[in-house]
Amino acid sequence: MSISLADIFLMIWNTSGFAVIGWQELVMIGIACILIYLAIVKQYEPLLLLPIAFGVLLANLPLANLMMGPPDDHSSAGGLLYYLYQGVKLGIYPSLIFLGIGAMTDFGPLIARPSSLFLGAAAQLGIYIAFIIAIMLGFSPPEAASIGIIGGADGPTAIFLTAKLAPELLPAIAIAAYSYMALIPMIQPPIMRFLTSKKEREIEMVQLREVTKLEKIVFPIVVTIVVCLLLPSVAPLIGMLMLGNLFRESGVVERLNNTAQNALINIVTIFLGTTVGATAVGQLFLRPETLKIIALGLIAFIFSTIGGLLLGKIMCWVTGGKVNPLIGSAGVSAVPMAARVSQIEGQKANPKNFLLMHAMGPNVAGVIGSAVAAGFLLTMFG
Amino acid sequence: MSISLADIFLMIWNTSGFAVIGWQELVMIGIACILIYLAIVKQYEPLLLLPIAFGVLLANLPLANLMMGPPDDHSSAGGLLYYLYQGVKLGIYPSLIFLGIGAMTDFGPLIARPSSLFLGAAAQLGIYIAFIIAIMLGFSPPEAASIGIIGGADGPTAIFLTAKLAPELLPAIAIAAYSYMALIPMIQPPIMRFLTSKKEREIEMVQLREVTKLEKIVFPIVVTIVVCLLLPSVAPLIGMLMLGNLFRESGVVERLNNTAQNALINIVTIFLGTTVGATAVGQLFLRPETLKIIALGLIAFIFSTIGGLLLGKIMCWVTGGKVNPLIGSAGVSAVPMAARVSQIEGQKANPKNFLLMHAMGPNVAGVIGSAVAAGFLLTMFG
Amino acid sequence: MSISLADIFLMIWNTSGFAVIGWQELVMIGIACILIYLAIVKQYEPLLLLPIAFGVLLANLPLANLMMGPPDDHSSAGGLLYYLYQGVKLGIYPSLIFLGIGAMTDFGPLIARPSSLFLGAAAQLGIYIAFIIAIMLGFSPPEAASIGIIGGADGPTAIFLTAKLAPELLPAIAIAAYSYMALIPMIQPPIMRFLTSKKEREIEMVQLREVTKLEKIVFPIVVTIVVCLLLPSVAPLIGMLMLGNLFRESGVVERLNNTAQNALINIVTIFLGTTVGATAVGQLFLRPETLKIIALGLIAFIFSTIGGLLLGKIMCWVTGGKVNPLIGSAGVSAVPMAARVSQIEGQKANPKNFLLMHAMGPNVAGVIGSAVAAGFLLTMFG
Amino acid sequence: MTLGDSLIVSLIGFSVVFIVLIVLSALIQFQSLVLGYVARSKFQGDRQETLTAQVPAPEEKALMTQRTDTVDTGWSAGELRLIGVDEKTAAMIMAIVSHESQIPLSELQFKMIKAID
Amino acid sequence: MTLGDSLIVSLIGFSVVFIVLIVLSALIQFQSLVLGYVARSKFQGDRQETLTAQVPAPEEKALMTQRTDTVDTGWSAGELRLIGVDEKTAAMIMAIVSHESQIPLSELQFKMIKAID
Amino acid sequence: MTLGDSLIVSLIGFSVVFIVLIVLSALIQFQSLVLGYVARSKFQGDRQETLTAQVPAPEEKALMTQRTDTVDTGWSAGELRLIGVDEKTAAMIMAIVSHESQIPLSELQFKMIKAID
Ligand code: NA
Ligand code: NA
Ligand code: NA
Repeated sequence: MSISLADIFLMIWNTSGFAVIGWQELVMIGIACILIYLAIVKQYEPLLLLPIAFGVLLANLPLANLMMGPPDDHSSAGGLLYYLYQGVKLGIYPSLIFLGIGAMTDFGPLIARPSSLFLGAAAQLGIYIAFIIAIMLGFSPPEAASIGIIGGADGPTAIFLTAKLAPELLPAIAIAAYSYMALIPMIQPPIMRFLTSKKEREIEMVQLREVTKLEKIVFPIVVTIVVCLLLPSVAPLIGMLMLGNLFRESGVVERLNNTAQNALINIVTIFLGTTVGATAVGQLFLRPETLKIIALGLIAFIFSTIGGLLLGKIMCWVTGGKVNPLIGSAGVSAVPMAARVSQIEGQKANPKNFLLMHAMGPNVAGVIGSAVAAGFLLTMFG
Repeated sequence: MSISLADIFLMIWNTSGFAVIGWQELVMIGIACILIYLAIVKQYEPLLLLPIAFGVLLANLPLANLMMGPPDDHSSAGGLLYYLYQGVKLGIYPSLIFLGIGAMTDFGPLIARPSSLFLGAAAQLGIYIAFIIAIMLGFSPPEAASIGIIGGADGPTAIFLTAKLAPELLPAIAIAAYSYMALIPMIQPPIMRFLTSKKEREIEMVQLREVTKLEKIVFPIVVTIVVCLLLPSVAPLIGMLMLGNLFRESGVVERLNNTAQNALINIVTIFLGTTVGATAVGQLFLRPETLKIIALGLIAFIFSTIGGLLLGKIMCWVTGGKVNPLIGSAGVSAVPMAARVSQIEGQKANPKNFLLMHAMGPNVAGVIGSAVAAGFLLTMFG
Repeated sequence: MSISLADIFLMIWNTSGFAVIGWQELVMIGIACILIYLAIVKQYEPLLLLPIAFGVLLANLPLANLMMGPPDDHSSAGGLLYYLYQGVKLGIYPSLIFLGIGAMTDFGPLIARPSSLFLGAAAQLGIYIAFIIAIMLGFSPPEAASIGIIGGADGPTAIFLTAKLAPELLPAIAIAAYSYMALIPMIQPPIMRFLTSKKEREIEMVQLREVTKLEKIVFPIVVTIVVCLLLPSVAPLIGMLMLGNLFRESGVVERLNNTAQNALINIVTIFLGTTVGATAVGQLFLRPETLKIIALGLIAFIFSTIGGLLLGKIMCWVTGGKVNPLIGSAGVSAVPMAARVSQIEGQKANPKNFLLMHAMGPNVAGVIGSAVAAGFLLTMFG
Repeated sequence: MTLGDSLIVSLIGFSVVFIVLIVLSALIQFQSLVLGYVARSKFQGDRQETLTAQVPAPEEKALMTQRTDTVDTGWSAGELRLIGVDEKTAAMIMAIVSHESQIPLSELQFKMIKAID
Repeated sequence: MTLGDSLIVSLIGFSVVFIVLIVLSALIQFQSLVLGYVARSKFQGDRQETLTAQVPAPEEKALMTQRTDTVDTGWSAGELRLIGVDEKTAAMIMAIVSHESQIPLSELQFKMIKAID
Repeated sequence: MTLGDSLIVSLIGFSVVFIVLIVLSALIQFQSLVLGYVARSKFQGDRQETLTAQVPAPEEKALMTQRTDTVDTGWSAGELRLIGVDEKTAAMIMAIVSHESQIPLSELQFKMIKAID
């Protein structure tokens, strides 16, 4: 084998990314930098948006091939992110994140006022509105379902469903979902003020009743049995969410509870975020469809907020003014951001108004609600 | 594609678990709830019994298919627990749990009195008694070996062996092993009182000698070399147990020691417990064999206790009354529950009697003992 | 099936390691014990050398087959370490370790004085010197490249490259790399004193300028884009190093930062160390090649040190004596050992001399430098 | 898929969510009713019994302490025990601090919450 | 497999466990004999030597502190150093608390163990 | 591969390392120049703005504390704030202690560094 200087320089040039970089990659690198800016400076859900953004960056550096599978004969290894991505593709990571979320979540406010669940159901409205419009815009049913789930305002659920129904839309949907979740404090307040009267917003709610430890322990078991029997396809999400919650409430497995909500969820978040971002290669991402998805995502968030508020108004009317409709918008999930928005808006109308605890009920109900919606869509189009 | 309302309702009903749930699933869900009750309220080894119980629950929700593998052409993903179960099937999880246990275990009392190892050997008697009876009852040799290992009173070892020899018996054996380990304070005392005289139980033992740091560091290396050379099939268990112990005793890798006994073992425990439980599908579990296994497990525990106590009595007699035979029953493993039972029984007979440290020697020796027994059985029937 | 006592004893003997142990295994067990001694008592990079040493021990216990793959029909499971080794083989572990290292590393001193990067480049000299000599000694180009990378003084990089180019040399190269890194305080000082005058060593350097948080945040993004575009094959290493650093510097993902530099890196270190060691089976390791590799590794370290020092002298001369050439040797990487050696040697010459912060720049630059060198070699011979 | 089909699917899908969550809501109310009576007396009795049967005094105490801690840290409905500060304000402050610092509430320890204005 | 076969297998299996553990026991006793003499002087000397050779004073101190901590936390045979309280009671209490709280002993810090009765 | 080839490969390889790191060095210097002016005013302003827009007062304070902590713990170039002790000695001691104890500097808290000699 004889090597000349020219050969080597040529080889280096040929293997450099500069030789083959196209406008799509450049645009995507720019988008990655914007997302990093939003994650760090604007603090838009940084725990996921930062890894996602870095994944976008890595996936669009030409020739790095981090997402490329091994050759068919497995004679050499595939790319790093290809292997880490298997946990997304097989639906493992979202379930493990739900395990950690379950361990972090207190369902006490929901148990204290079970009618919160109605609000958590109503605030899934945007899922279906976005689904219908997406169908009208020509998306296939599985694609439309994945786009609709953005309105669930729940990241792991959206990733779980999209990875199964329309993996080619994964980056757009994940980025839209986490961005809009971060934008909840900007998206919801105008709608809340438009749909409710000052009088409604001023309503102070009675303090929630005490919830016993036993109720909290029985809750995850009952939810698992009932929901997974009614809708088996949602078992990986609801089952893990409730297992995590049982770790938390049982009080006898503090080690597991602690690991589920720290080391395990953090490791999985790093892998999930980076590889979901890495599915955003330029040719696939820079299509008109992506803009449509982003627009549809916003519509979904808006209609979910509207759905929750409208049922909140109905419940206010039915209970003779005991329910502040502002807690309805918290039903979109986006825990705990949406509940805090309810708190802030309530306090603006009435400085003595403290809705946070009351909004946490619909807020965590919204997590169950969007998982159920995802289960239905998976059953239909999976 | 045309969809009518009736079609959709039919589809939902067909995909609901209620449509196909049978009596076996209902019984299993009931068993899962009982196990959860035992884990939380009675605190029966909750770190493993709670995940196992929840796994039983999840596996018996019809149509959720959490343990189903992917189709042969891998066109869609398998169930969540199917993937997590691979670590059990391939024998990885029990070894990693042993790594963590090694990092948590102080072999000092064993090094201070090496004769503890005799008691740790004698207290494996129940393994072989149960094996013989299982053969008589018509179990195949690999099945009988797996049933016998319940008498080792060591969960990871039992799971390791059963996953290789008789995976269809895994849930029954795992549940029996952990339940009886939790029941040690009820199973052992009557036998201890029956087999020993009050005088024997009153014996106070001389304080253990000092063990140097160097002895503790050399110990895991010597054990690894000798045991794995004598019985190579036990290397995954003893090797990892001793690596963890070397992390602990070396004092130079505190980071690894800490992670082995926290994040790593906890993550693996969650995966192992849930998926071992999830192997308990109704049709396989609700057979007469399961009742036989549970009965044989109790016999195994009883005879292991007897084995340890009898050798304890012999050592008491040989040493002219220097050894309290109560420490023999601690040789079954079930660390540190069995050692505490020795302590409590000793103190009942003689309030000035403190056997805990003396019982820890046989107690940790029992872990090595059951691993060696498992290695032998694997060599014979693997 | 009929079994006689003799049959069983024969079976036991046949399955015992003593029956088949050869001189190679005995020698390897001895080497493992020496490495354990060096790790614990001499504290030679114990975090990796201890797991490596124990892996050597486990892999040379005959018949334990911990590194054996499953049979082709997957009818039974492979060895424990075989599965854990896949993370090395596929290049996953070194990248994840770089993620943790990135989260632990402060590139501030490098940003404050970017010329440090020249020293981090010069101190890769040994890689190429060792490569040339290895070619002369008859090693194949991929083998020579893997041997050369020892001179990068960076463990994960050496393992990453060798696992891809010459996996059969992995244990020798990994052990050499980590041993020489631990021996830096013995290898470097004589060279440093030989190549520099007392006057040079006495030079005090001006304090580094302040580095803003913004510069630190932009740094990992710029490095990722530029380096991975220039040399795509280095993306798995540099990409993860910089992602970890971005976790650290962004300040908005403290959870991920913490997990990357604790639980995740520790778990991966345990798996990587043990399995890299386990590739050292006697027949492969006990060849003259291994001695050659160890000798070449020392040569590589020496010439890398020389390369850094010589450029340090040039920079001293160019800047009119503002740069103390002793910080050049820190460019080999071996963070932070090499920087401390610069500090100690500087203080010996001039008790008021504090070079540590100044040496940290070249030190972390050396990590980037060896990753770039590895990327080049992978492009050439991968 | 036609617009009509998508409307039908959506209607059914939205109904499914409501049905499942209404069923859940009913079950929780039922559960609370049943457990409400049994809970405090029976459950705690059971537990203490198990403990006394199994373990000597010192450990029981350690156990109790541990358990109380767990109970106190959640900010759920009725478990907030606040001293010297308005309950609602404290709850809000704690939730916000927890969210912003990315530390679950169960891991935060508030020694004192003092009004500034 | 016949009953006779199973008896033979069991006998052999039980013997294997005894043989392996007896061999281990003998080796540990042998190891303790050998190391007993060398240990304290040689090992510690070696270690200190390495340290002084490699590192300046301040770090040595940090190292020593760290190492002592590790040594003190285990509750093995002779390393328990108890002040003002019966050794055996303390050991028992610590082990029990450790087990019940699921915290390894090395991570528990006992500031004071006081008899109540 | 001949000796000549290996020499060429090495020359190119070494050049590649230099080229990449020199490019990096230039970019960092350029970045520092650009950011140097913008940084302090613009960046911090931006951030504070976002905060005030989004959140009420108490949380902002918690945030600030957290952020300051992060900034203070690194021992990078100019962020060391030392009181009552020689800067360079302190830096060295901290780095050494951090290395030896295997605790990243950001997790170590030095309450006081006192000279012994
Ligand atoms: Na939702
Ligand atoms: Na045992
Ligand atoms: Na280097």
